[in-house]
Amino acid sequence: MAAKENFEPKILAFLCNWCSYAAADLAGSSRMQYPPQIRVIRVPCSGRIDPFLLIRAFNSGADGVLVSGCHPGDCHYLDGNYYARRRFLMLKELMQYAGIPEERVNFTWCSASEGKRFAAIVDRVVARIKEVGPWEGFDGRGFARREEEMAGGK
Amino acid sequence: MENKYLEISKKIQEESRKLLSEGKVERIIGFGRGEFTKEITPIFVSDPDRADELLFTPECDMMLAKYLLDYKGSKTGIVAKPCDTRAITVYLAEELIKREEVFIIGINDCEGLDDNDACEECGIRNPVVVDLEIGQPRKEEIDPEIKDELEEMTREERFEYFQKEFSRCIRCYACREACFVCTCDECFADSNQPQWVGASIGKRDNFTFHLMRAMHMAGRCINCGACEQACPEGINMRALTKHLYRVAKDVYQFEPGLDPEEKTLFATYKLNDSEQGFLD
Amino acid sequence: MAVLKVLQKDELGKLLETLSNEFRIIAPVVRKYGKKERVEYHQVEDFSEIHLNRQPDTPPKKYFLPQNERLGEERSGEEVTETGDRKTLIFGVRSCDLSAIDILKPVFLDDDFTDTYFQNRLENTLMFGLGCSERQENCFCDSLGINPLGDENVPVYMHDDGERIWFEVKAKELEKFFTEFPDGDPKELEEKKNSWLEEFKKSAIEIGVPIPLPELVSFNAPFWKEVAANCLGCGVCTYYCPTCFCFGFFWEKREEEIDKWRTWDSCMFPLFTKHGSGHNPRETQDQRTRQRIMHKFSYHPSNFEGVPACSACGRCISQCPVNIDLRVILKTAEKYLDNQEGVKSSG
Amino acid sequence: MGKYLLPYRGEILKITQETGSNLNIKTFRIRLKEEEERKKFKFLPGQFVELTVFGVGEAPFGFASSPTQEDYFDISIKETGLVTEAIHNMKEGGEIGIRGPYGNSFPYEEVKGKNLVFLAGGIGLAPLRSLINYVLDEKNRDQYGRVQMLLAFRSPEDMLYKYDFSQWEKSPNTTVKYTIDEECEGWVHCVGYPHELLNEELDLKEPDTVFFTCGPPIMIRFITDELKNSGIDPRDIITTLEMKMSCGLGKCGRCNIGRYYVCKDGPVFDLKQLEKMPAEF
Repeated sequence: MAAKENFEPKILAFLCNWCSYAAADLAGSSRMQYPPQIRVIRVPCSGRIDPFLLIRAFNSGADGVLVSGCHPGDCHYLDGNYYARRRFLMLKELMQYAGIPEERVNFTWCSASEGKRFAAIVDRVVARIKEVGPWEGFDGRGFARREEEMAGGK
Repeated sequence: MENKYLEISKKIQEESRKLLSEGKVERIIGFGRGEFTKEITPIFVSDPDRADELLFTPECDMMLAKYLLDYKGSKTGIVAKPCDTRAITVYLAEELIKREEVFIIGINDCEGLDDNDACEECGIRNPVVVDLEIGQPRKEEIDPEIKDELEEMTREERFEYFQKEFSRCIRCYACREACFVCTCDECFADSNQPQWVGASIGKRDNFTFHLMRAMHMAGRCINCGACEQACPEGINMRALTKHLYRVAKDVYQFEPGLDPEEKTLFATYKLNDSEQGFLD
Repeated sequence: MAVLKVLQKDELGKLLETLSNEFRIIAPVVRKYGKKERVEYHQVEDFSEIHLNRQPDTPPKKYFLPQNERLGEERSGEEVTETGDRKTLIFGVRSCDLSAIDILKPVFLDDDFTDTYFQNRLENTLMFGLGCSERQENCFCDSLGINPLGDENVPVYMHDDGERIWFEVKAKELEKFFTEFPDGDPKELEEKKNSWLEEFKKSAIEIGVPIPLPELVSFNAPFWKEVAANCLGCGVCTYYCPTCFCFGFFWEKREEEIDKWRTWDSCMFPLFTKHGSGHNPRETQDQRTRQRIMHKFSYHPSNFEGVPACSACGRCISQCPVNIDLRVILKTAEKYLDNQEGVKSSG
Repeated sequence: MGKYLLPYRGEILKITQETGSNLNIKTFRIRLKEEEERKKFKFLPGQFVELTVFGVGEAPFGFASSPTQEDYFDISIKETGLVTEAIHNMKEGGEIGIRGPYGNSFPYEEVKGKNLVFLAGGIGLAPLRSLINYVLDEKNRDQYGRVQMLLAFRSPEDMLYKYDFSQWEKSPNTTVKYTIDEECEGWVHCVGYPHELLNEELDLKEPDTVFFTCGPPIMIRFITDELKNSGIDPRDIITTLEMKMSCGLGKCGRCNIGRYYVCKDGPVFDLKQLEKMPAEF
């Protein structure tokens, strides 16, 4: 396993446009330090997140994912995060049962004014993923592929 | 064939001949036997004289409910095990079929199929929704535990177990085609814009396919075992879906296919739904 | 003339030991997965594992046309040809699987586009045939004129009579492996063969349908909807078939390079023929099921001197999740074609 | 050519944006990179090539230029799916994989001395242009009789190869007519579907005439019926079919119509052949 300390995790963060993305902006504009390893994708609502996007993230080089939406009750579209909550819980249960470290899959709620909380969350997520190290891929061999395992001799 | 199943088969044949000759249904989907193989195979009977080909035995492990989707717009009869009726209930809850277009010949007091392990974990022994009952309903309720065979394994051991298990998959998609839940026009596995899962049978693509397939089963799979019966490679298809079944039951007190009026798991929410595992 | 040798069952290990110096040995072995017990071809080191009692569940096709095969780095234009240290010997291949490989040869080795990958594997692979002393689960090779107890173009053909194994060694260069074993009495083997063939005749079924099926009459026949009504549209029959050769491509990133791969594909999947515009010449499942049967019994024979693309091994029947039976489809076609005037059925 | 299933390397010399409408069609001028392969690369009108966008995928496209242009060829591509979108995003000088040429060709030899009629619909003009420019080339023009063309487009913005039109019209013994689906302001040529305008706009009575048509399947069906009804021998009605293809050389099993593989026994067929084939395209 790569040395865990100097490993730079790549984390894909889906932030809901109305709350968490604004919180990220606030954190940035008020100069709060938070680790730069997250790559932010703005989405209209946490309800927009198809669980497959998160599974596919693990095939595209991410070491972990974070989805952050408005607190239940504050959703701009009223119940987007309520629907999302069930999906996230089931997805997390599924991936954890399938053997993927639960630290890699993170969900939270963060409203537009909670810049500090957002920075703290990102710190925690980066620390959690550094803890489990780089994601070796569902085939357990990173992204290099060995031929004979794939070819007919299997 | 023990006399119990002989009687059931006879009753099915009588009722079907009546239904067909009275024109109540245009066809009846049921089980018959192969001419050469003598194996059970789904048959479609619309001529009353062929009603005698219909039968029911503990080998009838195909889920016939899925064929209903091919006959929308006309009245179809179906020989339904209790799990078939649960499948029909999921279809009704998701408005995929109209109740008045289906005439359900339900088998009462199902004792489970011969070599389908899923039956030992099934508590639904009488049809959930039915038009015509065959045999006497089983009185006492049973609620067998849905076993977790991988309970003692650590996370790493489970990961390795699934990698090994799914590496044998040849992506023939028999599991998808046999499963009544899989009704999408274009499956995610066939999409190339975006390409959700690679086309190879390497460990990465196979694991991704099975993970995504299981995620689509959340709150809809009734643990009937049709995927395992169809899989030619003998892969443990139900490990992931059973876990989601247990989670849906414990966390949301939800079991699919029991009440056509009840919305399915992801189609609704409660204000106080659990947030276990979320970062607070 | 073939040299006839006979070995006791326990001498098999010795023979394979000497063979394994020159060949990578692949043979049918038993594997247990969940509640399924299967016989499959695998590379074998411990020869006691070899299980010749029944037809393997999967055909040896994957050693000639693997399900996933790396063609080469897409920019380099260099074809990848596997060069193992030793040639491959597939031990105990029955006549249906042997004739299946013969059906694939003209497809991939025609002169205008020779398939270098298939050719390379064919040249580096040797097969020892094995006769069927009794009919297997759902097979009917004798109804298509395939000899269950012999095959001309295979270097060694074996027969297992329960206690001993007879070897008809036709290839001169392989005789050296058999020198230490006693010769067999050809007449004795002939008697055994005749008694086996008698058994076959008893359970033979009669495939009277004309091959090739008359194209337009069969294509427009009404029975396809009926025989394909319960077909689920999965790919099991085509992936287990020893003569199905349809393929597609996919691209796989590996660090900086991108490899072009070939993979099995199936006419049973809608995407097989779906155009980029969305138009699909085979929209419904009965059209796709018709294509599988018409290709094997009408189109392929019309293009390849009347040889059907089917070796009647019965795997599509045994593995089908809803137990669709190819023999029932052929019988239905025969019944329909019989009462179509102008169609002479050879039955 | 090409190493059986692996492409040769080629480069895009020029990209011309053909249409202004939402039907995005561009023409790519492509040539093989290596010198000696370029010389060996001989194609015929009506054939096709498998183009690979490295890292994305591969798809078949018909030649849109005449073999008389020596060391390059034109391919017109409509943006519809994964590969075509990737090609449309490429720049001049971009690298592209080439496999081919594959398929049979238009019977350019057999129709020598005959009158030719071209009926094109939208991007169906691309494969026909390969034959048109071959026939109208000075070296070959005198070997063919009268040439008539009826080119149908959805709207003026959907027209292709506008830069060829003046040269085609000026060719000897050649008449070119254009039509669009609906009347629109500033349009002087015909209006309506080609199969409706056929009899009035073109002279069908001349004996010894061969008809080439290509376009959306529905248009081909209407035109071939119309021509047959006005007594044209099916052998003289020739079209080129479009099927999903992967290998392009008659092995992968995907593009068959009955016993024929469209990639190897086609894509060019005459109506007599098509009528004997199962209705599966």
